[in-house]
Formats: sequence, structure tokens, C-alpha cells
Amino acid sequence: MSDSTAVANGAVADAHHHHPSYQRHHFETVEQQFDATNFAMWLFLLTEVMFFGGLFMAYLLMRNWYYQAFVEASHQLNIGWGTANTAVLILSSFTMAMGVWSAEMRKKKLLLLFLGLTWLLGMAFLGIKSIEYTEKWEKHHVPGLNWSEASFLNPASDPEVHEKYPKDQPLSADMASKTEMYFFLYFAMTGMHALHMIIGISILTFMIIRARSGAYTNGHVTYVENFGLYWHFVDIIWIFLFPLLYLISRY
Amino acid sequence: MSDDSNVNLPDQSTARIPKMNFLTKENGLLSWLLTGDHKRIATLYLISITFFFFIGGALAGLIRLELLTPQSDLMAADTYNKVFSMHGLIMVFFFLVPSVPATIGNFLMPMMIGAKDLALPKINLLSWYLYIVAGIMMLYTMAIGGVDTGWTFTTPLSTHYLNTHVISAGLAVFVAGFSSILTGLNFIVTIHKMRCPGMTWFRLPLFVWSHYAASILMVLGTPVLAITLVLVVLERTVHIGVFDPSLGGDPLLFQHLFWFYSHPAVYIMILPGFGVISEVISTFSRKRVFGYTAVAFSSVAIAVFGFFVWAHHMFIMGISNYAALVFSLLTMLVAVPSAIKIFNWAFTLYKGSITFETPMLYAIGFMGLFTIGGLTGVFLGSTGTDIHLTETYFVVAHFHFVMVGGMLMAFLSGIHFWWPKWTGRMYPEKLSQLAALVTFIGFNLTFFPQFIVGTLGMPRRYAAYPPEFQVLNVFSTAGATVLGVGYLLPVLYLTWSLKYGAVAGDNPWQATGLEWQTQSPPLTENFPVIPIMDHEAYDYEWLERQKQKEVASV
Amino acid sequence: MSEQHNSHEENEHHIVSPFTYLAILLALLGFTGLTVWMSFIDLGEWHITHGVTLFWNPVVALAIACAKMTLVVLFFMHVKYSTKLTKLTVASGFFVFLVLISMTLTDYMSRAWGRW
Amino acid sequence: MDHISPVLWQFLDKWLTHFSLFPPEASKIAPEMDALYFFMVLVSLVGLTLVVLLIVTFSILYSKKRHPQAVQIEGSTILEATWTIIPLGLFLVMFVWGALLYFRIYTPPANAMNIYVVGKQWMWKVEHPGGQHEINALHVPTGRPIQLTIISQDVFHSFSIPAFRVKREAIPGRYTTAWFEATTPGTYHLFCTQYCGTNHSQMIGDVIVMTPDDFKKWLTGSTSGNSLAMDGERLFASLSCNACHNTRPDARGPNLVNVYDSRLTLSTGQTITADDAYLRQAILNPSQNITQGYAPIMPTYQGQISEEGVIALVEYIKNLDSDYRVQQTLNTTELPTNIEEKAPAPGRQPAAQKEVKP
Repeated sequence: MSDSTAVANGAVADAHHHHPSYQRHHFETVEQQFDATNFAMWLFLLTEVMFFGGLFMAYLLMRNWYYQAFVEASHQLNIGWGTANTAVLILSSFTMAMGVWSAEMRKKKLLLLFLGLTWLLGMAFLGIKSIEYTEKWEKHHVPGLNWSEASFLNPASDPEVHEKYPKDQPLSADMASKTEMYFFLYFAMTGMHALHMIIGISILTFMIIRARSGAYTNGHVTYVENFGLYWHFVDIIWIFLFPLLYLISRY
Repeated sequence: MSDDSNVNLPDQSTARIPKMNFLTKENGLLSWLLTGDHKRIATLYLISITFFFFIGGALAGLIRLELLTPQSDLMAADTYNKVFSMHGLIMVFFFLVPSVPATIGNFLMPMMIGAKDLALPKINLLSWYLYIVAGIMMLYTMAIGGVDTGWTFTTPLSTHYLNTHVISAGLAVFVAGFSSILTGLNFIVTIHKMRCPGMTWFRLPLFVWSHYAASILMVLGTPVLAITLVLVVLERTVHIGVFDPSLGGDPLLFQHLFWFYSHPAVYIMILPGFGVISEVISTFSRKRVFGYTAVAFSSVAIAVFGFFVWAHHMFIMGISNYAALVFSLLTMLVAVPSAIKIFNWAFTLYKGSITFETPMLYAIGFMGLFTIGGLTGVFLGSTGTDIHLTETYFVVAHFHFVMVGGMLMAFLSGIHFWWPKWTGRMYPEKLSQLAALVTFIGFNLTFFPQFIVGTLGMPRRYAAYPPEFQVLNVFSTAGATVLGVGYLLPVLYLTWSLKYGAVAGDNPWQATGLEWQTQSPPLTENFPVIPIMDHEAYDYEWLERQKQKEVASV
Repeated sequence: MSEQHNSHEENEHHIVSPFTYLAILLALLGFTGLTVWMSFIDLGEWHITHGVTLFWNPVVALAIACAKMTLVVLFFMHVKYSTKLTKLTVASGFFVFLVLISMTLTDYMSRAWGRW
Repeated sequence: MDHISPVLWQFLDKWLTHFSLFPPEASKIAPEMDALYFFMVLVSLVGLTLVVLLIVTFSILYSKKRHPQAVQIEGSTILEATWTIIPLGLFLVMFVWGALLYFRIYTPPANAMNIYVVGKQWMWKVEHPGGQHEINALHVPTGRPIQLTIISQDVFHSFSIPAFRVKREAIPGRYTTAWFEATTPGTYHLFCTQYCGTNHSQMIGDVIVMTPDDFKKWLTGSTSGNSLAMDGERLFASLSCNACHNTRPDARGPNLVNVYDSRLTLSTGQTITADDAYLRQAILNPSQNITQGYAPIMPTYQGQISEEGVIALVEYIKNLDSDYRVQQTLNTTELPTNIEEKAPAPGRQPAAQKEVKP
């Protein structure tokens, strides 16, 4: 438009000279594109913080109200599996960080290796989680679907746990019924976390396929970097879930 | 051109709509459904929210018709409950929340900051698809029998005592929430990262500032609603209750989490409206907005304080009295920025050169009605009077003054203001001025009596009511009829103007925003060359100089 | 100037070395071991006033979790090398999260004070 | 005028006869509330008039015809400070005034007469201490503070008497209180204002305010013979509460005489006032409220007693001011002789109940 008065002639036109193929048309520079998508990812993670925030709030409140039930119910969780899973997830975070590094250094083989490792560790996490879930199902600790309070009304009926925590008192009926709340929150929180893992692994699968054709080792690291942020965030959620659900009433 | 008008149209005998523009660039349905262009997505949004507005409006009509008589005679109580619930859900989540941001905001944001598009065009399109999916789910809910929880999903009523379709309605709102998160996220990124050279924060139009503030609320508030609805759905399906008192849960926890989003949500709804009003008032008084910085920061202040006040919806609901005290105090603080805005707008008129085209009429209407809406909010924010007034028609009147009198007026003002930019054609001025007047009269007739009937104590959400409230309800219903006409008129003449309206030219209002410095309708990438911002926002002297320069060069 | 130009200058896309990552990994695993070990020890409690007691175990567990989170955020997520905007974004996220928790708790905690 | 349609005529008639702009003031608090209300209306009117005046004046003075060239003004710090500080001051006055009123409405005086209200879908059940039951009606005398102890049996309801300017949510699982002192005899509306399901709008009733003499007559005329406390006593015996809660030295439950309104130390170390809400909690969720020195052996009565039953028990415990009544109850019921064997270790220290503060 000749009469578009705010337009200065060609001052920024130099940005149009050498676009890499991955630069979207509406960005002026690659840096702008990287900054924008990176910032968007961070904002998305903010929404995730608030999303889990509601669950943490519910957990905090219910734990304070029904402390005894929450303590004894948490003894049902297997600390070994929990620790193993934490280690697995931290390792996967490391391999993911290394994946980002490989992409930055444009090392395709290394990138594939680290993405593959991350994928495997993610699957391992889900595998362990499913073992734990199966355990809960067998012990009738799935609220709403397969539920029994027996091991809290009478801890001796559950010798495996009772041996480790001989101090556990039989809960009175009204308190024992609140253990269902603990397991509900346990499943809601870990389930929501596992859902994020599943989404992450699906995206990772897609990324591994694209990485094989060198999509991320040509200088365009945005995608890997942003996915890394997501993956680390999921790790952080677990870093908090682990002590809150497994650890804080073990002594 | 008459002396009392600001309109500066090109010579109609020679003027033409530019051949190349975002509407004509590509053709076919697919080019629309797969578009990344923010202007096209805004158009899609405009059509869809108008559709939902009229569904919600029809439901409102049914409500008013039922309330014409004290008995519940037009429909049974449960039907009435479904009608008002669907009215609330559709209007709040499918009209008010996306109304200005997803349509006008989407259309203008990149142009106002001199960018080619929003930072994330695909996310923008995804946001529209999520909206449509959510809308279809909501329509499906309505088709299979509706839901009667009210838009607030109050537990344990919604989780254990109703056998209507709470789950599908909850999920619809959940999905709509994500649509709104993505819009907000996109705006924040765009405002931070996509500004053209020279476009500093304090050169941004106030429209952008208010959208920025609203976006913060969308991004940080909506997820809490999402998780709350997930928990409600889980409670209904698995029958476990963090919100159910008989199972040891706390129904007030639901209220806390719900209002943590839903109070900021009213700011999500109204802040973009503030943006529109700032633009319109400045343009039609040919003057920079009085105290630009104060207006800009008051938007941000509303966004920040907005997170601290939610429990004022719960003063009588059994929260601790000390907490009520804290939340009441903070509520008083959040009322101040709105007062600042009103006075700053009023003083923008001072020593201006004012004309009264339709957008300005709507904007003036907005200022009056929003003042009433805001001040009556203080009645409800003060703990003592809240006891008597809450849960009555006073509340209904209050939020309709803010949402319909405020937000909808702002929306219509904005639609008229940017219609020439959007379509390249003018709307019929006289008819639209009439529509603005009809809307204003109809609105006051509908909702003002509700303040009185609320003070008298008439509870909201009643299908039948004691006969002594009838007179005021008849006024209200009569007003609703007028209001309905006021809303139908723009649809008719705006559609008409698509073909027969006068060609508008680039800048019919002689406004200063960057969006007016390009052709109308704009090109797909908005500007032929990325502009450089070398003046302050609302610099009408700069505009004069530009015009003179052009004349000189010709 | 808008941020994209600033950030371009101050942040030439810093690449963190694999050794840093390795060190962080070891620290994280160490912290995990520590928190599991600590959880089996009764760290006791602190009676602040009558009826208000602080238990050290959850405090320590959460402190360790926060330390782990900080490491992940700063190094794995590169916030240490990022723009002020990113830092501000992270901070505001925690701020609003704390608002949600603390403002809700104003209600629950003060309910016990009076007869309401 | 005979061509006016009958409907319209009816409407006009209604307008002239059944029309008010302001609710009656029938309680002591009502004029206080209205004072604040009218103060707010006044401030709002002044504010609105100011805004409208500014807009109209400027619109006339500075319309394009009169004022073709706008004068650019940046802003004015003094003006902006003025319209920040003055509204803030006014809002703060409203806040303080409102808060004082709020605390007054929700803090019953010590000498108030207690009436229990149970909300359920879709009716209000009112229980007077003398055993008078009412549905969707509330009879009260003038000149005497009445405390309402409100609870809901199912969903949220809200007990609202516009003429008294009193409203309080009925919450499932928790007592809430409000109070009023009626001043003018008459019949007033009673509403449920919190949406509670299908027949929400049918959950209405009448508040009948009577002179103290009339009220006395009404009380005697509608009593069922048993006071609420007596109902409670019967329930206390039939649920065998007295098997543990008695005055014997080896009793396994705390003695309940004069327990109401006393400060209790719980096994968590917390001290708590044994008010209505606490008593209700202690009956329904006993294990969360263990008095120091006792074992958590009390079974829950959740789901076994109706809300009315709990109210009767609470009322009974409230009125236990001497051992005499407990003894009486004790003697009338049979005590199992083998308590000691049955009870799981009564002397054992209760398991530590802890509160976590993450």
C-alpha cells in the first residue's frame, strides 16, 4: 500500500534474505521464532503448574484433616518401586538434557541415542507404575472400582506391611474410610502424571522418527528444546509427588 | 461530510475494495478450515460466537418469559433449571470468555503491534477447533436433555444429587477452557516477542495492554477450573468425594477452586472490553487517552489483584470470618483500578473534539452501565451488605450490568468500530445508532428492576416466585423483548452491509492505530512491509502530519 | 526495543556442557537417596505454641524436593542461562501457585480460631 | 377505559396495590444494614451522577461543532491521584462498616434462644428446643435474640429471611449459625436462596413473628410433649452411649457433664471449644476428635443417626449440667457386665494424632 503511512521503506527488509527452511513465514528472524516458541512453552508449563496446583491443594487439605488415614494408607505404597521410579525419571531427564545438547551440537547419532534412551526410561517408568497399580488392584486398593478397607481396619490382616510398620494401629471405621480418599488422590495425582508421561512418550516417538531424517540436527533445536522443557517439568511433578505420597510418613 | 462527523470515506464512485485481501486470498471451505491467518480465525470465531450468543439469548428469552408470571406455568421447574443452567454455561464459556479476545483481539492484536500474525498460528487454529468441539459437546448435552447444575456446578449437588448430563457439560467446559488457555498464551507470546521495531511497551495501544492482562488471567486461572471439573467428573463416575461431605470431603474446597478461576474469569471477560473502550473513546474525541500509564497499569493491577479476591463469592458459605475479612478488603482494592479507568475515560473527552458515531454511543453507554455495575459490586464485596444481597436478583442484575451492559456494549462498540477494517465496508450509521439506543433502553428496562427486586429479597434461580415481585419482573421481561430487538438489528444490517455498505477506505475514522494504516480488509500478512513505530500511541498530531505529507507528495 | 533483540544480544544460545549435566544428575540421585534415607528417621517435631506443631520430616522432604526442582529448573531447563523474561515467568508461576495454596489456607486455618 | 384489556388492567391493579421498592424492616439488625445500604446507594448515586455529568458536559462543550480542534493532554497526576484516593477511602469505609455488621450478624449474643434448622431437598425443618417441629415455617417471638443453628442434610441450601436481612448457607456436614432479634409481629418470607435442585423455588416458607405472649401460647399449643433434649436422652440411651460416657471412675469415654462450651485438650495437643459443631463432629467422626487420655475406640455414627437425631443428642449434651441425668439414664439401661474383656485395651495411650505442615 503506497499510503500506509507507518511503513518505513525497507528498513527491516534485510530479514528476508537468508531464511532457513524451518523458519515460519511470520517471524522476522530465527531467534525470534526460537524465543517465541520457547516462551510459549514456558507459559504452557505455567498452566500445568496451576493444573496440578488444584490437586496439591486437595491433597494438602485432606492430609491435614485425615492424618492418621493418610499415614497408614501411605505405608501401603512400595518405597522400593517409588525410589526406583524416581531414579528412572531423573535419569530420563538427564538423557533428555543430553539429547538437547546433541541437537545443539548437531550430532545426529548421539541425538538418536539419547532420545531412544529417554523413550526407554519413560517406558520403564510406566512399566514400574503399572506394576504398582496392579499391586493396588490385587490388594483392593483402587477406590470406587475395587475397594476394601480391610487392611486398615485390621493391619494384621496384611502381614507384609504390618511387619514393616508394627506401630500401625487399627483405624476406627470412620478414619479407615478416609484411606479411600488417600488412594483416590494417589490415583488422581499419579494418574494425571502418568497421562503426561504417555503424552510425552507419544511425542517422543514422533520425534525419534523425524530425528532419523536429521530434522533437529540442522540447527533447528527449538522442538527438541521445548519438548525437553516439558519432559523436565513432568520430572519435577514427580519429584514432589514422590515425597508427598511415599515418604513423609515412614518413620 | 457533515460537520459533526468524524467519518472520512473515500469517494464512493471511484473507491473499490482492494482486490487482494485476506478474505479473497484463497477460496474454498478448506482454505478457511486450515487457515493460519489470525484474521480468518477471528472471522471463524466471530461466526461461531454469534451463533452461541443467539442460542444463549434464546434461552434468556425463555427465562424471562417464564418469569412473566409468578407460577411456573410456561415450563416445569426442572425445565426452567435446565434453561437457566444452559443459558449461563453457554453465555459464560461460549460467548463472554472468547467474545472480544478471540474475535476482535485475534483480528487486531498482530496488526496493532505491527506483526504479520500471532506468534503461534497453528495453536490459534487449534484453539478455534477446541472451541468448536466444546461447543458441539455443549449442544449435544443440550440435545440429550441438558444439565441443571447452574453454571457454577455446585457440589455436592452436581456430583451426587442430579441425574442430568453433568459429565458431558463439565467436559465441554473443560475443553472450552483449553481453547481459552491457548488464546491467552498466544497473546502473551505475541505481545512479548512480535512487536515491530519501535513498538515499546508504552507505545502499545491500551487495547493490547488490557488483552495482555486478561491473557495472564486466562493462562493462570483456567487450569484450576480444568482440574476442578476433572475431579467433579471423577466424583460422579467413581463415587469418591474430595468434595462430598458425606465421604469426608469438603464442598467448600470445590468453591475455593472453582472461584479461583471463576472470579478472575469475570476480569477475563471485562478487561478486553476495557481495551475496546479506550480505543473508541480516544478515536472519537481525537485525543490521547487521559493518563495512558494509569489506564495501562490499572489493567495489570486488576489482573494481579483479581487472583486474591475469589472468596467474596463465599462470604455466607461458611468460610472463616477472618478469611472473609481479608477477601473483602482485597475486593475493595480491586474496585479502585476500575474507578480510575472510568474517570480517565471521562477526562479523555475533556477538550477533545467529540463526534457520536455508533461505536462512541456504545462506549458512552458502557461507561454509564459499567459504573453502575462496578459500584453495585462494592455492595456485594462489603461483607455486611453481601449477607442480604447475595444469591438474590441483585447479584443477577450486578453481573448483567457488568457483563451485558459492560462487556456486550464494548463488544458491539468494537464490532462497529472495526467493521470497516474487517470487511472494507461501512455499516449503515443511522440504523446502527438506533440499535445502540434500543439496546441501551432495553438493557436498563430489563436489568434495573432486578436491583430492586433483589433488594426486596427475590432469590435467583427461582422458577416460581411470590406474586408481589411480579410487577418488576414484568418490566424486566418487557425490557428483554426490547433488548432482543436491539441485538437482532446489528446482525441484520451488518450482514446487509457486507454487500451494500459504503466502501470504507483504509482509515474511515482517522484513527491512529497501526491497524488503520494498512488497507481494509488487510492483506494476509497485514502489512506489505513491517512498519516501524516512530510515535506514541494515540498521536493525532502525527496523523495530521502524515496526511499533510501525503498531500504534499501528491 | 522489544525482547527478541535484547535476548539475541545477551543470550547467544548458551550451550551447557555435558559435564554440568552429569554433575546435576549425580546431585539429583544423591538427593533422592538422601530423602529416602531421611524419611526413615524420626526427625521429631517443634512445638511452636500450644497445639501448633511443626513436623520436621515433611519439611525436610519438601525442602529436598525444592532443591531438586531448583537444580532441574536452573540447569536441565536452562533457566540459569535464560532471559529475565523466562525467569520472571517461572517466578510468577510459583507465585500464583502459592497464592492459590496460601489464600485458600487463610480460610481453613482461621476456621479453628473462632466459633464459626 | 373499558377497552383496556383485562390482563393489562390486572397488571395496573397489581402495580398500584402490590408494589414496594424496599423490603420491610422486621429485625433489630435490619435498620443497621439499611443504613449501610443507603450510604452505599448515596455514594453510588453521587459517583454515577459525577460520571454522567462529566460525560454529558464534555460531550456538549467539546463536541466537534463547538470544539473542532482537540487539545492534547497527557494526563494529570493530581487528578488521577484524587480519583484513586477518594474512591479507595470510600471503599475502605464501606469495608470497615460492612465488616462490623458482618461480625454482628454472625456472632450470636450469649443469651440467645437456640433454634435448629435442617435443610433438605426441598424443605426446611425447624426444631425448637421445646420439641416443637415445624416444616417450612418458623415461629419466633419479638424482643428476644434467636440463634439459628443451621445444617443441611444433602446439598447446599441457604436460609434467607429478607425482612430480617439475615441469610446463612446450610452446609452439608457442618453447623453454621446466624442470629436475629425480630421487632415487628407479622408474616415474612423465608427463602432458600442457594440453588439446590429441581424444586429449589418450592423451598420457601413463612417466618411468623409473634408477641412473646402469643409465642408462649403457640409453644404450648404445638408441643409434642417431648423436648428436644428429652428426645436426645432417649437416643443417648438407645445407642448405649452411656456404656462409655458415664461418671464412673473407670469410664472409657469422657464424662459429658458440663462439657458444652468447655475447652477440651485433644490427643493432638490442640485445645478446642466443645461447641455444637464440635459435638456433632465428635459423634459422627469420633476418631478425629479424641479427648486427651482416652483411646480412639468410639465407633462412628455416620449414617446411623439422622441430622435431627444428632441435633437432639447435641441438645441433650448441652443441657447436661449435673450428673443426675446421666445417672438416671444409666440406671434405666442395662450395662453389659463384660466390658473389660470386650474393650480393646482401654488404658492404652491413644495413637499419636499428628498434624503435618508441609
